[in-house]
Amino acid sequence: MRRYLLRRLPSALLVLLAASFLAFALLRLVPGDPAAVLAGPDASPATEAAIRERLGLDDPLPAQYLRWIGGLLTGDLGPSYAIGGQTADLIADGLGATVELTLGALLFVVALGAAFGILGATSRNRWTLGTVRVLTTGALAVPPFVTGVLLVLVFAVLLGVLPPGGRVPLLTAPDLGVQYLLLPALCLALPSAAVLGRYLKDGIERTLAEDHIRTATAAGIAPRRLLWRHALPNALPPVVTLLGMQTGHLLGGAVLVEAIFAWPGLGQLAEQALVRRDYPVVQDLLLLLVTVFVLVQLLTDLVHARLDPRIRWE
Amino acid sequence: MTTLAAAKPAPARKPRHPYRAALATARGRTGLALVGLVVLAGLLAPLLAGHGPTDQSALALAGPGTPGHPLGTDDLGRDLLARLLHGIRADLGIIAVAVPLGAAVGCLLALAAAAHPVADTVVQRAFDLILAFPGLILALAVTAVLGPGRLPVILVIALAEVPAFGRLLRTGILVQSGREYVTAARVGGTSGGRILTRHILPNAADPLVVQIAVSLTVAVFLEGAMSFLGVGVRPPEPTLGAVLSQSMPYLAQAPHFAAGPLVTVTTLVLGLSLTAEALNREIRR
Amino acid sequence: MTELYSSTPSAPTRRTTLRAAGGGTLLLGLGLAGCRSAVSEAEAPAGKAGAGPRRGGTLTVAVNTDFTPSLLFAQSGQSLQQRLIYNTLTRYDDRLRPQPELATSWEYVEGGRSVTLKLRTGVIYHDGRPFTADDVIFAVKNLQNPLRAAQLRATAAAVTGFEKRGDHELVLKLAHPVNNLFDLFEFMVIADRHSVEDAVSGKRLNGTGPFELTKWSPGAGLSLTRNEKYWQPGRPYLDGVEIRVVPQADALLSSLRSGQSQLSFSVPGKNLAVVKSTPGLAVSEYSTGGGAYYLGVNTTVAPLHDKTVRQALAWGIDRERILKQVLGGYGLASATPWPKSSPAFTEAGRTHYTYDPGKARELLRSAGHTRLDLPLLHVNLPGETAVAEAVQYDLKQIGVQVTLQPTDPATAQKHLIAQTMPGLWTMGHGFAQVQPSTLAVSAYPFNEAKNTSRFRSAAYTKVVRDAWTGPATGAAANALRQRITDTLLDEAFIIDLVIRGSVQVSAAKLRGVTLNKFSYLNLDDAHLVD
Amino acid sequence: MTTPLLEVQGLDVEFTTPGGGSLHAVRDVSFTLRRGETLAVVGESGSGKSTTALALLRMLPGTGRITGGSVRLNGEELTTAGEERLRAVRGARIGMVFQDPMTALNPVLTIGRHLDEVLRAHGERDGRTRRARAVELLRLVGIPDPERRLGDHPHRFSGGQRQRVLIAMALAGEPDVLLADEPTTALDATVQDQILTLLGELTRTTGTALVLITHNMGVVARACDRVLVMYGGTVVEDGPTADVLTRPRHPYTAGLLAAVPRLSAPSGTRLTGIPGTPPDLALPLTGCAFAARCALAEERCHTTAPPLTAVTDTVRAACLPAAERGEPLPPPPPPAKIDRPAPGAVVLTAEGLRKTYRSRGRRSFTALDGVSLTLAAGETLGIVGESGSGKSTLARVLAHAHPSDGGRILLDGEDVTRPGRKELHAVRRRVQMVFQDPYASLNPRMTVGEIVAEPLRAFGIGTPADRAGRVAELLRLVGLDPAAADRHPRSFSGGQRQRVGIARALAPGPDVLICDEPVSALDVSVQAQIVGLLTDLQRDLGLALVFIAHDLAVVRQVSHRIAVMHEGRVVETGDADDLCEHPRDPYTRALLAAAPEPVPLAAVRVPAPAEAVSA
Repeated sequence: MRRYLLRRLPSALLVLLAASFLAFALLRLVPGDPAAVLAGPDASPATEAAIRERLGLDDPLPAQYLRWIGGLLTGDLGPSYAIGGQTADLIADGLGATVELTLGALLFVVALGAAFGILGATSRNRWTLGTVRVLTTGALAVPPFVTGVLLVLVFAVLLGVLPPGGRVPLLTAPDLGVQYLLLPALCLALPSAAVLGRYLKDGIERTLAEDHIRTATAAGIAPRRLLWRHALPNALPPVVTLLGMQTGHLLGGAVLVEAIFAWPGLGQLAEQALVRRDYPVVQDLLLLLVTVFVLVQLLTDLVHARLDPRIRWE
Repeated sequence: MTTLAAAKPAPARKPRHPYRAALATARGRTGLALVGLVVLAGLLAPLLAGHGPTDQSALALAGPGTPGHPLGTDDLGRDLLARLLHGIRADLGIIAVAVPLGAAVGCLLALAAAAHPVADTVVQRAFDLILAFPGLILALAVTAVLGPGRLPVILVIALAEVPAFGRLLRTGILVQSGREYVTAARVGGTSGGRILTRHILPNAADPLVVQIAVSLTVAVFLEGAMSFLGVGVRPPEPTLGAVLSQSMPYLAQAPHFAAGPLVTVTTLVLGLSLTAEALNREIRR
Repeated sequence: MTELYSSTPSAPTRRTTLRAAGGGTLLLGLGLAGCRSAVSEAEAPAGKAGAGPRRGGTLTVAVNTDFTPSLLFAQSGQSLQQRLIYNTLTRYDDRLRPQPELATSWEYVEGGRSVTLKLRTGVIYHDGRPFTADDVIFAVKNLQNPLRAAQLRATAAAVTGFEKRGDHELVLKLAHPVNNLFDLFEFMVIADRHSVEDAVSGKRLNGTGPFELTKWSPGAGLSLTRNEKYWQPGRPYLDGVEIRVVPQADALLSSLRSGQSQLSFSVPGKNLAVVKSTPGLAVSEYSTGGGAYYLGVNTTVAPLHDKTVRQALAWGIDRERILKQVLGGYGLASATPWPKSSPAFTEAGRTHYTYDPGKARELLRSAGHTRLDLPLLHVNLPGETAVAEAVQYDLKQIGVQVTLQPTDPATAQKHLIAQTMPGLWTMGHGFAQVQPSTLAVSAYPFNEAKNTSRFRSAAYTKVVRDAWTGPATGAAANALRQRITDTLLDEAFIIDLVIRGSVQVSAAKLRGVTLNKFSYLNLDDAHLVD
Repeated sequence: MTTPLLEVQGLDVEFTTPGGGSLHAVRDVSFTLRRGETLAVVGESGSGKSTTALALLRMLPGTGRITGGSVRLNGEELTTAGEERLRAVRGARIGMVFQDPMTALNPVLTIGRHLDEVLRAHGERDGRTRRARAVELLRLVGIPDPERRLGDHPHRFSGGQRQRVLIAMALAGEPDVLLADEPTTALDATVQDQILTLLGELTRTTGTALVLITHNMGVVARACDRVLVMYGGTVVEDGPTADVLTRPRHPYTAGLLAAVPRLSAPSGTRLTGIPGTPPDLALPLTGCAFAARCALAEERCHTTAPPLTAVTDTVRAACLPAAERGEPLPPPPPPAKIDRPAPGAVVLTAEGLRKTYRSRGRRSFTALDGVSLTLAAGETLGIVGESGSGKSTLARVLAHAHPSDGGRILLDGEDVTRPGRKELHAVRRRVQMVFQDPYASLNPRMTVGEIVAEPLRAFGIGTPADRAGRVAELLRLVGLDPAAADRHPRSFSGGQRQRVGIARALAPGPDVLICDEPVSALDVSVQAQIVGLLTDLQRDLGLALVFIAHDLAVVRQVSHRIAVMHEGRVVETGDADDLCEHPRDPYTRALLAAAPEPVPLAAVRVPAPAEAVSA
């Protein structure tokens, strides 16, 4: 296991370094800079120059990049330019919310994905197959901002059963927190669940056609057991890798869903920071999201190796 | 020179190309029909639509079936049927360029990876980076840099497709180059380049065809999201995503506003996924 | 060679499908059967029967952008909380006459070159420190600092000397008489001079206002609780105020309709029709208006340097249609920037330019153009885009082809400041709802010295300076204001289109809510009845 | 006569082809099986033997369904039994073992879990008893140290051991009948021998009846009491092994026996194949399926379907002339000598060739450990050895498909071990290769014409215009209709594809042809045709041939000299007949002993003691 990690670490670090370069360069390319935003609509050029000086925007770019990376390594992320407060606090607040949303969404992805996959692959009755097809196509076709608004319209406004937006942290009040989490998590999860479902369905169908299932059937093992004990363990490892990739999409997709449900997560913060050209916040956020993605990749590869003995022993 | 009795080749009619056979199945045909319907609507937009997509009028939020406006009008009094058809045309224009562009770049990188081991690690890390970068935030930044219009949308969609095709082709090449007919070709004196183009690529291309159908679905999805965040195509030009996001505030009072694009996107995605499934089943046989 | 065998076992019995679906329903069930329902929790408890206004209850206000601490002393997108945490020296009534707040009385001396203020006694900050004249001196000096980017810095800079007479009386010496001093007093919040840096970074905001800030969570909103030691006895009635950030228009609307929030000023015009049809929600409009949409013209771009072309554009736009279709009918179609509450408002000025495409085409032809191609920059938010599209369509009818350039707010603002706008642009501007002279002195598009349209004219500069330094009332003032209006209409380098309605959507059972001229929320007398 | 354990009456099975038509895979098959009896079902691919076995357990793949006849197990009808009842029969009453052990076990489950699953499926509630039973089963099938091996996963076992585990699984439910579908085809001869011995002991000790499905006559002779010969979906001959194998009644059985290479036959004799190809089961059939290929066919054979009638008290045959004739068919004519030219000068020499593969783990695997051999023009050098002996690697190294790590290769005395680019091209033109798997060695996306023309284009032989003519000539040379040039490999049988492979190899006019197991993947009758083709080509074109295979009998037929390889080294080389009659090296002796002769057990000499050989 450690040898495996050591082999994968250099490539992960390479991706992180490249990501930091891309984030830094991208922001410098974007026209408009924090000083203009901070200066407000009616400030004079003098104000704007004073702010540029305070934020150190006139230093040479490499110096700014090294200062940023230096700050990262020593843990001092420095103040945010436009939004106010320390970058570290801003991200800490947002992180809790986004982790909660992503995990909630992952739960839905696994539950719905499994249901779509298993029913899609094994059900014989036409109605079940029909509904699974409609749901998966719908989940893929209807963009999250439409499902979001529809869900709010039905559950919050018409039925008044669930809150339309906002968040109560799960840790402080779990029973309330869940009710806030339900709709955004479902909305974020639907497209990924459809993709996972289709992938799992393919995996199960391909495994059921393999010889060892024929051997097990000939030995008189019941079809249900065949599916859960024999076919699924084979179909699972590649699905775990896909789940890792989906986590990346969930993090990226949060921008949309958080806007619809006023969920104060990192996606919301990212959009605000980008609009206000708050360089440190955006850069740290992008790097954080990439780091999480890379870690999740490593994790899912490990789990994949764990689940498939052939790989583990190599 | 005695030759054994000439073995009569098994009577086999000329076999059709596997893709044509796949698309002839019931699933394939329905899929193609649905996609064809939407594409046709897009192509014939100028003929079918009575009004220009950007002609405004005083008649705001008229319901479906009002004379002259079969699907009704939007908040600025523009004919929804015209905006829908021209929206399809705009969307098709974008994804018809973006997905092949992404595929081409992805495949080129995969070929580079196949050529040289060092290039292989670099390309793989590049794919990881593109996948790791949160899509929508990248979209916001790219549009901010390039300004509004089709180009950033095309670039973002293409970029999102690069790793999908790149990885698929890279694994495809690895698998095929291990096959016996490649060794046979090498022993038969065929040059490396020709082995790649005539032997490995045609066989490694199958999964890519399926991926095209899946990628088109993702492209429609991404264009909608970008329009919703206000970084899509330059207004007042309509796209499915733009019309959909404009219809959101009126969902409660004028649902017909959102119905048009929603039905079209669903039909397109259903058609594409059916075609992808038909092709997939054929390739796996 | 054996044929390939693939067995497809019959469907799993009901039990497995149930087990797979069970996971999903469990999640849903937990949510619904939770002991407390998040929906009922959020609604403010119904008030108990009682004759007069009743104490208690927490009010939730929904806003569409977050509070920006670094712009605490400037007019930023969201400044509702200013008058909750802090107080101002004076408050305008409906006819722009200043009423006492922290300043109890005031008197002009030496022909308007200095003013004596009497300050209220017994006022203490949230941290217990008493309010004195030093705080007022700091407040004025603070607005002079460019880093605060205060729009009324020009007026604050006019104050050159301070003379403290004890803790509760102060004389301000002015470089030259200004008639919009009380705009400054309406705008200037009295912050705590010891903790300014903490306030600007959003860590601690210490003021004398009716509510104390307990928590600011960026992106989510502000939590405030009642200031028990408020200088107005028995006020405020409410226990606390929650300001919740809901950026997306539909989400904000849903929070109002579901009762999760009870007050909002950021409901877009086109959604108001839905609000009307929802029982328990009341819609009311402030005559001060919420700033105006205008079509800016860059006078250095040919052929826009020609006044007639600019006037043709002014005739070519259907302001009523924009009002009805974009703002849902809430607001005022007007060629002049003045809202109804402004002393400079005249019906003649408002209807100077009406929708007359024929006249517009004729003017264009007289200026020697039949077809023009011009870029138009606008912010890529839904409301702004709709205005731009409407303007584009109208101008197309008179032969002016316009290509839209949607840009994000930060870039638009940079062009506004750096005077690098393309030929045309549509944006919003404020500062017309107070003293007319303030508009020409502080609002960027109208600034006589440096405006985005790069318009300069000695006459306009002179009339603006006179209006600023002359007395605020009387025939001379009215004449000066009319000359400013005439110049704006004639030169048409800023073509006003429609003044946004300042619309308040509130729960029916909420009473006593008012906004000041800079849309600071005043909840001193706010209370809930059932 | 006690009621038979298993009674199959007039079984018919049909599949629907993708085109909508129906394929009649099994036609009117009837046989009985008594308790403890071992019955062989022999036939070539497409004869319906596997489909029959799968039909018994109602496990037909895809669109297969039983359209007629009955299958009674101890009097209970299976064709109409419900899913519940069937599950009780599978594993508990009828056990099954499949062909390829590499894919027949679930890679993610341990061996212990496999056995536990089967035992649990048949009502063994208590975990500990299941574990004990599992250990006992593993010991029964000869897996060393079963206690520890329960926790291992399938990929930790060799092919032979996996087959033993599969047999243990099949016997776990103590079935009355064990169906074994080509259990040893994928295994080496020595391992095959052990498995057959194991099956024999198990049927004796547990009294389970065994149905052994195979296409190898040697396996039938060695392990079964009775034999059922199938062709074109129906039974053509049925009787005791001793009678049928020595005195075949049906012309197909005789032809099949003649086509099987005998280890005892001297080298340089021609194998008599069966002309023509098996019938297309999708077309309606009138008369005897074999009539088209039968030398003794009479007019009526084409019209009336011959019933399976008793020819002697124990043997039945489905052939009208045979039924009337009464006595068995005349023995086949002695195999004809091939007039092979004497080998010329030495063309190819290998000295001390070495090749090691480094897997990702630290252990590296030595495939060739100092191999030396010589090859003369017009000579055929046979190379025989089990899987893992390095014979395929040797072929690839000699053909310069893979580089060698050490040693030298001389072509006409000139060192070509590590040629530069241009030299390699020239060497390649003179040394060509024929591959084992006809399906994998032809590019599915190219037409046959393009495949054969590929080397012509690569070596720039002839102008593009006359290439088509060359291709047609090459196709005719290997016995294929030139019209096949514009069709894809997909629409050809295994034998025809191998002919395309040979045509491709001959395109550049090589001097040396290295054939890596050219016939192992083919049916016996087709095998004979290809081997005959190769020897004719050698004679006509003066080729030097390297013939690699794991079946000693075929190698002996074809080769002048034979080299035996074991674990990367040549353990013995010598004249073909001399090596087979008087093997010096113990490994060669073990190989010879393990090769099953298609002569019934009674008539064969006592097999030499089998040395301990790698499992």
